[in-house]
Amino acid sequence: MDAILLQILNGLDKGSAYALIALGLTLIFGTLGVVNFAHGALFMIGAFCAVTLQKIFNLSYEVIDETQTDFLGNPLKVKTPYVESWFGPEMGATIIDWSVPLSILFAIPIMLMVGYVMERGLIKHFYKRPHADQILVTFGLAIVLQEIIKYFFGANPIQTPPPAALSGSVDLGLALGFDPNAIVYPIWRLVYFLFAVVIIGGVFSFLQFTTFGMVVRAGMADRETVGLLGINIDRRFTIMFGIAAAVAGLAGVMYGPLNPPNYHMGMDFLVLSFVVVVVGGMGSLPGAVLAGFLLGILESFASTTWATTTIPGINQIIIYLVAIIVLLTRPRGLMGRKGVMEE
Amino acid sequence: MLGLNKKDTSLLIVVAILTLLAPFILNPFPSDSAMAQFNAGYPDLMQRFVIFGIFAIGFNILFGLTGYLSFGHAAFLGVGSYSAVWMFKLLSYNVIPAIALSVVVAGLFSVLIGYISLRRSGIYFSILTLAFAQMSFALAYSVLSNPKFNLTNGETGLQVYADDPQILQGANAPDLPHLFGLPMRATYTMDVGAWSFDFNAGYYLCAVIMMVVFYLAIRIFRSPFGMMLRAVKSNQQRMNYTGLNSKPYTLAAFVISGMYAGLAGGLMAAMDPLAGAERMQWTASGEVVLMTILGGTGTLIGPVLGAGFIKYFENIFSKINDNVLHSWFAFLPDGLEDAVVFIIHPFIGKGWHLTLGILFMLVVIYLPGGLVEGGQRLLNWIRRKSVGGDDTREGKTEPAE
Amino acid sequence: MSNKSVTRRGVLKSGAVTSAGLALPTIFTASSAAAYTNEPTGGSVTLGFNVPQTGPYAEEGNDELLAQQLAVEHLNGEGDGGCLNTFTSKALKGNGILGKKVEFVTGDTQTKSDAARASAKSMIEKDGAIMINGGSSSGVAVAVQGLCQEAGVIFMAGLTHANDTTGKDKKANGFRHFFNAYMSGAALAPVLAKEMGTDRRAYHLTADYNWGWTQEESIVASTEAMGWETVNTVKTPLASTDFSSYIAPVLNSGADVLVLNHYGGNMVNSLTNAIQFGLLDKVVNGKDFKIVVPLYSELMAAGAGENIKGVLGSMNWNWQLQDEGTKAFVKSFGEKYGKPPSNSAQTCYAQVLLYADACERAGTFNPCGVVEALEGFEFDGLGNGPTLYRADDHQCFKDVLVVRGNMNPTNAYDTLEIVEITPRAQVEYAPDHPMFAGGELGKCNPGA
Amino acid sequence: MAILKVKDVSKRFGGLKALSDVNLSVEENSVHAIIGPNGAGKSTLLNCLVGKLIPDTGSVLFDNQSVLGREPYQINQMGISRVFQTPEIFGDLTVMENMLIPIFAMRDGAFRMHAYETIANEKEVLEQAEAMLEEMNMADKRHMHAASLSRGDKRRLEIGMCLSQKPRLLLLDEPTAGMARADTNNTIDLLKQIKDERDITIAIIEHDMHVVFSLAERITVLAQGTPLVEDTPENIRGNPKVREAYLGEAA
Repeated sequence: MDAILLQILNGLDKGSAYALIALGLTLIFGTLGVVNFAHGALFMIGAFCAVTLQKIFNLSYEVIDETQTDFLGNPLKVKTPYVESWFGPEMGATIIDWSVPLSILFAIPIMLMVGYVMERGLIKHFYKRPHADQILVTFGLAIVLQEIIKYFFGANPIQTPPPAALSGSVDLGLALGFDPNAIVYPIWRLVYFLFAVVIIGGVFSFLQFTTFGMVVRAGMADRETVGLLGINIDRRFTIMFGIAAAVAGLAGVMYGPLNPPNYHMGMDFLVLSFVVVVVGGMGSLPGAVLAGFLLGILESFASTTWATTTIPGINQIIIYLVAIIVLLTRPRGLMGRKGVMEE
Repeated sequence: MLGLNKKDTSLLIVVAILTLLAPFILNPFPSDSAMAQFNAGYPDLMQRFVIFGIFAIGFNILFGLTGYLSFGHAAFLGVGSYSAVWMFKLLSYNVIPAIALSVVVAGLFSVLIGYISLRRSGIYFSILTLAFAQMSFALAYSVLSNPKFNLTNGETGLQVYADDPQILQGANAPDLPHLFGLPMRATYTMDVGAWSFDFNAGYYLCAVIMMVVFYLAIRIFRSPFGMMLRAVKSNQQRMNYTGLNSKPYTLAAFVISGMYAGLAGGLMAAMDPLAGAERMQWTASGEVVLMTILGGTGTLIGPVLGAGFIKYFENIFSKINDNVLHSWFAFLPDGLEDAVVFIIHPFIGKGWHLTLGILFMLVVIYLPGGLVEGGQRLLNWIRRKSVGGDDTREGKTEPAE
Repeated sequence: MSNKSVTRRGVLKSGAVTSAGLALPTIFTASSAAAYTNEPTGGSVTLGFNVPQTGPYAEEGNDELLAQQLAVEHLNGEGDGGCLNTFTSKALKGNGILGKKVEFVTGDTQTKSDAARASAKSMIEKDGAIMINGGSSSGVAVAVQGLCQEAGVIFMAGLTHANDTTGKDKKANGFRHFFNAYMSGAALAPVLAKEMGTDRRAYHLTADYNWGWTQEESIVASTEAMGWETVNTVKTPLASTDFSSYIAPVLNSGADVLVLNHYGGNMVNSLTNAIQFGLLDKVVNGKDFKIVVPLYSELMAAGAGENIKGVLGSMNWNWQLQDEGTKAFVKSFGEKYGKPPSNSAQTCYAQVLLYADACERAGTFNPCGVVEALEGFEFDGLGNGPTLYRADDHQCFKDVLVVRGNMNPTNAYDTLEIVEITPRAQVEYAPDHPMFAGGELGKCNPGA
Repeated sequence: MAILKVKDVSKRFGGLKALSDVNLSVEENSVHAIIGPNGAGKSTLLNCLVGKLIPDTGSVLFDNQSVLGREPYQINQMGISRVFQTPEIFGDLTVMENMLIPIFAMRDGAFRMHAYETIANEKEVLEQAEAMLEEMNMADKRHMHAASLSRGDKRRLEIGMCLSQKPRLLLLDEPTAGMARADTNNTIDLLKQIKDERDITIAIIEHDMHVVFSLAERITVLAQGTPLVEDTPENIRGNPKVREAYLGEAA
């Protein structure tokens, strides 16, 4: 029982990342009809927003300490971050400690900007082009973006730890009447799940309850008609692209403390998020979210010892197996609309 | 000639000449010049050009003609390689049975995957093929290489060991892949002045096979069958109401392209008897998609150009290091030399991915028809120049099928 | 810029050939007169450095490349000479190898067997490289080793830890300076027993491919031999980026030690996840929970950051060693590049020197001569203490380090501290040890 | 003799009864129109004839063989060709190729692996296609991409493609929908010509009374999923029930 609860938690957690990325991807599919292979790169850039802010906070001046030596036997240069000298050591340390949550504020404008520039500068010219061209150009862009990140930050992962207050784990099992250590779960993973729920809820209510959202939804259903009504749908779609980029970016910012960001993390998620979107059904936002959580949970259960001893290798293939089964039983994924991306 | 029209015959002849003379064409620079870095005429890379050319030609029969975008074709290449190496292990190092089996096995495998995947179309089809290929990769990498049932030898790649049966391996036969005694690695090196040209047996085997399958691809493009495949891409509804069953047509195209991929995989193993699981990864499937689009989807020669383009960057640009740069720009004053090297540095060596990504974007933005369109534009431009500028006919890009 | 090491196989060749002519058929591009593949005929000799320059191991590859460039400088008599001054063999004079200036070419393995073989082939076929050095994974090492055997050049493996490299996949033309999984187990077990006791219950997470399996096998064998119990061994897919679903059940399994048979990005993430789950803060079976990472590297330690504190593992070499060879190497590497070298960098550096030395002692670049000179070679002064290149399997035998994540690092480089230098005798094994069984070394192949 | 017999066909979509007990028979070599207001079930009926939908009950016989449960391509091979409301042609292919495909389909069946033959060598098929293009007055456009044709030319091409298969029954689904008056008249002329020159049965679903009364020999009026009357055009014209059905719709 406790094992099942644990894997459900894990699944929700993995699913949060899948759902957030897939949500943005499907927004772009649905509104713009563009296959965006650079979406994983947006997730990665988000994570590196946190890395960058952490680096900014850690910008230091050096003082030579004659009493200590470095690895070559020269006097050691002791580094002190500027924030510590400006705000005092305690306050400075706290700022550095909270750099990941603070990065949310830092990342939103940056991601909106990146999304805006990407859409206006590149994607816009590809609306009428075949999907194959869209794939090639966005894939090229993804490579360029990740190589730029690699050039500045290196290929090695970089730790972006959560604030001390939110690191470590809690024993949830105790509250539910289990033995100690039965359900121990990291705090930041719980934070990540809640964060995902808030973001997903935010995007849905934005689309549901604002006029802007209504127009965009109408545009997703029938772009031409909405255009005929004299509504400037293009401008709104640009904003939607920015929002999709911001969602992916925020997913990346908050993901950093779970697994340290590296330059190819976007590619690692890219294929998976496409599978999630398609399993959810093209053009369906609830489908993408549902499929994200579903695949997350199934993946978690497939990695239990019980599952891998029953079917060897099931943990390697579960996502793809589920995708095949879903697509063969439900032609358009879980909640897909007819005619979207079927050509 | 050979049942082709004049245009196709000349295309085939041009391709034949280019492939046969590749050792010269790809080594334009004297081998001691600084530009020798850009020479691509060494056996391994020449083999890769034609092998990936075959892979892309086959992929284009599916994608270019029917419009079905498979994201899992690398699986067939991988299966072909594994089959070939197994033939080396079990029978002998002769490449003929190995290549034959790789085509057959890849064909059977593609019947299975195609039959299931083709129940869906569009992106749903793409994801189904991707899922099958990724499953094949994951299983080949780990589960199928466990000590009890080692089919793939996992991470290291399947290779021939001294204790393998090799029941038909003659006592005097070369201990390397060979064609009735001619080792695939046999190379004549011809030195002409400052130039050096390599003529490799394996390359010529691949080149001859490529010309044959290129010829077959032309035949398919020009056949009623090829027209039906284009009809599938254009309008399946009309096709069905015209009394044609589109399913067997797409399946046939899928299997043909799967067999091309298997052939490419078999040839890779024949040139170098090792089959690695990474050959089946989605990135490898994505690579052939990129090759095809980059070269020009649905054109005959495009995929081959795309394959050459990508493989050239992978193998030539990745090997340029700062030392090489410094030697090129040694004529500049020291400070300027360092500055130039500093500017170019991010794009070469470990930055070759960056260069490739930028080129993908440039090609697709400025040449929507891929490299083939670039070639046509260039030809038109030259033609207009040579006519003297009074030729006002706008260079309308013909559908180069 | 006076120091340019450019490949110029053409110089060597075209110098001799004045008129056009067609050479006789040969395997690879050795000219017919040559006794072996890529016999250098001019004033220089070309080495091929094949390391990952793209992909997740790019940093490690870069470090290897820096070390190899340094080695070339030292061989050519530039710089401070590094370990040439401390090496017990005095055959090298700082005038290149056998009087020929050393040049090098580089390639990108991408940490893929296929790509690694392609770049090695291009260095052999196009650039005339006489030996291939470097690499950062066992799959690549085995694949390239096989290629070099067929091609008739020497291969020295770089970072490869799987038993198979000098076990069932050993080749006469290949040598491994790095230690292996068996040695990790043998070196770690006594330290683990001392630090954690002999009645521990271990839970293994293992990367699901060849290297992971051999390491798991080695560690399980050596820990069980001293009384530990193995609760579970779980295979994790190589492509995993998040290990939470594998870590979550650990606390509940009754295990009190977690062994992470992961490397590189897998290890950084699985260790980060394990720390997140608070494993190290827990008390199980009345004992403090512990984590062991049998194979460490400096770059992994940097990637894992704070999480590595107190975690035990083993290493091939560490810059903090105090012998003369290490000090000389760290000094010249540190002064040139501003950071201490990693253990894979040291491996690649030592291998270049050893190859050069073997050529000098053999008096030829012929791979068979080099193999003969290296087989059974005993030396010291390259940083690993007294070292033997065993003739039976071309595995190198030397001291192995047991290290621990430093609780109080003073800078970015001393994230690991040396717990024990396990003497060579303790990690030695018979050439026919079951974990290394199968395969044949074969005969050296000079190519032509 | 009736070439097409529809007996007691019903079709439901959820709660909506689209067709109920439709009986209809089309005489060989006649022009039979099916008319009715929007939502009368015309399209549903048509889709039941060509295999796109399978009725819940009843039978559809073509030449005394059931078409139910067959795929569209199988029904086409039986001798039924369909012209769509918006022309369905192979837009990426040339006009000539568009004409070749149905002829190959007629000759070679639903699938044939003719991958090694060359189109240029198929003299007979080429001649037939050429002849049909001439007949459709499109020979000069043979190298154009079909997608670049005018709406009227697309319609002619589609009809030509259908005729090239020498179908026994030609189904037309509102062939003049959305056309300008001139194009409509051209199409009517074309269809008249076809009727006069060929042994062919034509069933036409139409909204436009002008078209119906210029062509049809018999008319079935469909309303609310069931046939109201079936008669000659003259009789239909004066039928009060038909008026009511149409006026009711208008009101």
